[in-house]
Amino acid sequence: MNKTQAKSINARTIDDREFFYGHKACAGCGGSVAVRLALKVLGENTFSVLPANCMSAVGFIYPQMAFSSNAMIAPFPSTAAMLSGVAVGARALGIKGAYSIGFAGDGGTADIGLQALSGAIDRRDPIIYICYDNEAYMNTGIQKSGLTPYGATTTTTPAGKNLPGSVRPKKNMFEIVAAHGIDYAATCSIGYPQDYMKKIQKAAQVEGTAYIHVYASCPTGWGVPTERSVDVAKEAVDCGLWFLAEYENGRFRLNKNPREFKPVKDYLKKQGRFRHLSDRDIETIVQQRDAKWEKMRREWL
Amino acid sequence: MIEVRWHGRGGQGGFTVARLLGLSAALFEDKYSLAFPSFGPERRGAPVLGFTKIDTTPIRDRSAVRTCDYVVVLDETLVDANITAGLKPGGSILINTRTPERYSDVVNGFNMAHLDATGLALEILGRPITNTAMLGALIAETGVVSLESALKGIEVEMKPSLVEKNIVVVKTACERMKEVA
Amino acid sequence: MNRPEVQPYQKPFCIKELPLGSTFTGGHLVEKNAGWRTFRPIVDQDKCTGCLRCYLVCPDGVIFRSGDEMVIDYDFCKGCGVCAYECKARAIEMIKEEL
Amino acid sequence: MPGQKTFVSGDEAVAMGARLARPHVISAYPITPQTVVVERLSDYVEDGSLNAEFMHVESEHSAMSAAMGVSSVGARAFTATSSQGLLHMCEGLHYASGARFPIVMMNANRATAAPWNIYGDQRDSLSMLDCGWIQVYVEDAQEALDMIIQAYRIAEDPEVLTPFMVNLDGFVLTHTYELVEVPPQETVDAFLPPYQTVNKMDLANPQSLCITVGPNLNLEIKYQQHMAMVNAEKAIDAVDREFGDVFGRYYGGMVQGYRCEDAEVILAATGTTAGTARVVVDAMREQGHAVGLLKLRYLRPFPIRQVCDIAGRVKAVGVLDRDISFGLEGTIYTNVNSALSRLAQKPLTLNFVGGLGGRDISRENIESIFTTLLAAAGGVSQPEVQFFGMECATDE
Repeated sequence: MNKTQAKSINARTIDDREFFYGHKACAGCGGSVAVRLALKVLGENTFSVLPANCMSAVGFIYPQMAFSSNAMIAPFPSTAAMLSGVAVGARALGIKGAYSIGFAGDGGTADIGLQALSGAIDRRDPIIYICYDNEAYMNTGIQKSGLTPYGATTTTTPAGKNLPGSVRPKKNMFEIVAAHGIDYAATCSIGYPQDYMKKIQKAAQVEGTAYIHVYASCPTGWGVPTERSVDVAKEAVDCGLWFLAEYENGRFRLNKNPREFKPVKDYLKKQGRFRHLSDRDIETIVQQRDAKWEKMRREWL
Repeated sequence: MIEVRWHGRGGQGGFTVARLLGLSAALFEDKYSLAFPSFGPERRGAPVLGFTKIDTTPIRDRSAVRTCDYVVVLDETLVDANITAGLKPGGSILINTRTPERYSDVVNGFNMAHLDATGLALEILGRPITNTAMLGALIAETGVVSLESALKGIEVEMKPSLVEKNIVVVKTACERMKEVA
Repeated sequence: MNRPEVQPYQKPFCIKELPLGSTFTGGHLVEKNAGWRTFRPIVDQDKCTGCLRCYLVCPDGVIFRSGDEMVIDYDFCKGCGVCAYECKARAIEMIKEEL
Repeated sequence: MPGQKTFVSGDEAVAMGARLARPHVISAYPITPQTVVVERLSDYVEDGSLNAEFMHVESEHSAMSAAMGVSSVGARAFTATSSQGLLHMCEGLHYASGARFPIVMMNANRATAAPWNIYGDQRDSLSMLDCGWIQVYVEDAQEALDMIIQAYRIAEDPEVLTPFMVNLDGFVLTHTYELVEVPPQETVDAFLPPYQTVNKMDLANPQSLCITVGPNLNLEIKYQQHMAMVNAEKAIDAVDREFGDVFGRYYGGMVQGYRCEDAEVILAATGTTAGTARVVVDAMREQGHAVGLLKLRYLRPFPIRQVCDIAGRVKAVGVLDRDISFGLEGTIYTNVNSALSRLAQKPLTLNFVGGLGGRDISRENIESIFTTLLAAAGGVSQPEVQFFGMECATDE
């Protein structure tokens, strides 16, 4: 896989063609920002694989094909396995200069697709695996996934008299992937598109396997007005419930270490999925956040 | 058999109201009804349809609805040239609008009624959720079910926090339709 | 043009004309998404500073620079309002879709 | 150039056949009794005698998904599995046939759990008859090797473009060693050209694969897929003839009748059981009984015409199933009856279910089956579905 020229990537240098266009995603969909930007960073020579998720459900509805670069839907558990087959098949055929890139959701990555992802990293297959994380199974109507945060109401973790919505924290996918000794992994947010594009470019230059975990809002599932979609993904980072970091050469690095955070309560109360939370629940969330940052600062800085 | 076709957008509660109508007829008027959305993914903003069928005997036919007695349009931006396709002769179309005259040609001769459901919803619910307002309009215009059954339906079906206001919305919608008629 | 465009589409007349199995040409558009919006974004070119944040974060990729203006492809804009909300220069306004 | 004589097991023969077919990528997960196939292929990749990539996938589900990824860029994929593994990749089987990826897979026929059993029967592949894969059942290691090569020729035929499953009876064939002639690579290369297709992702002409097709065209797409499988018969017969001309071994295409022309009763059987049945037919013929064997090679597409032509004329047809579709009968019996029901006059048919979970099917078992068939042909009424070789009373 040859390397894209290492020109710094930004809104002006990025490919001006659109490779994901005319799709049927909800108005304001954060996931489509993640897919759209990644494909623009990588250009036309790509093979994309998406499992059953929103982006595949809105991008391949015959006869409306929204992917204008090569793309294929995989069985739900198989993103990384099928993507590996593509990458290894292309290598066997001597196809040069093409990127094999996967776009799976949070559940498609941390739950049903975890086994295939683990296998691909173990084989060190030359793939770029992007998990766009909107924190629930949105395509099937907002059910809890392994990356649904504590306190979020979903149709399978309804907040009611007895439970505050989901009672389990997010799986720590970034560190699970890093624990495989992967060549490159990073966390991003569509609220910080410049950082995201830079990391996609970096992933494309990696010799081996790369994983990008991008926070991608879902107005429908999060209960936010469509226009706030990107801003709420930014605020997740600004209030510390998400973070921007990298794992490379066996070491973690925090890209953004804010001196103080924006209030978690503001971030939560903006969203329908958290509106029910009591002050005590919010306090729990703040404590979980602080514990996480204390560990990251101690170990990664 | 009475067939109603609801036009809305993903997230506007088009199917919720289709189901509410069916439930009211079945539970409170000894009728038989079917309520179903236009199947497939409902994307926020994307045009979607809802259907309600009401009859005095059990409804066996599960094939797609081709004709209907009433068309109810929750969002006037959905009105297009074939909005009345499938409407039976003598059927009527109800549109959530403040400017009905704009649609006089596109309803090509069918009886048209209208209500500023968005205004009413903003007034009472504080949000442009127009489904129960248009249910009120349909009841007032056609008597497809009684107002009383519809209100009972809301009590059974809606979350407690939404019941009270939506009852006011449906009642007010009926009154405003009567004033215009 | 650097984005796919809507093309005329004829439903296959016989089996031979069908796509082969589950494969079809990429970037093949047959319908617009304009019908999805109830509001549309309007750019005030004077206020616009050309920072291109709207271009980066548009979920549908419909707002882009052309010459020295920001242009919108209203065939595929869903009126989500992200561009207007994100615009630091307050140069984009969402106006009700005229009927 | 004659082939090279070797003494190998069914698994090894499959590995050699796969090597000759020059797959670009092998993605397989180990499962008894298929493991020797993937072990040999790993040796060949390591020693350089097979220029292919070997993917150590983490499950059979991923084995099939990876194979689909390989095929989706126009490369030739090979995989192999058995029983539990075949069932675990079931989603992928339907997926690959719908996507028209001509993947070739060896399946070692083995009982399906529970209870656990690693030995042979055909419950696994027969429960997958509807998944859109061509299915052939081979009798010996030579046929196994040959059919891997033929499988690619048929599967990759642009008129067919359908994945292909080559079934071998677990242990009785996979782990039994016998004489096998290994054809020279040059002859195979001439017989089996590199894979060319438009059904792939292409950097020069970007495609969308495994797309969504709603109610508007799904029925027609599935009709297209069905007819491709039905018409695969032409390619199957043509490839069998050409293979015979080139390599000297004809297998008869969809089916192979043995001494059926003047038979009074015929037993339909598949795989290694057909081998044993041949011996019993010869022995009983010497005793003056007009018995015949109909070896069913392909179960998809199903040889309707051939079954009617060969078995339609006799008084009684027996179908030997190493399988039971619980609550009805043996799956092959259902298929044979469906074919025969097209005849104005359908012969009497009986279903003989046995040999499950590795239970041996002896010559005596087959002899008593033929005796039962002859009696039935003579008017003695018989239960339609009979479990043979039971070692305890059924106290019915």
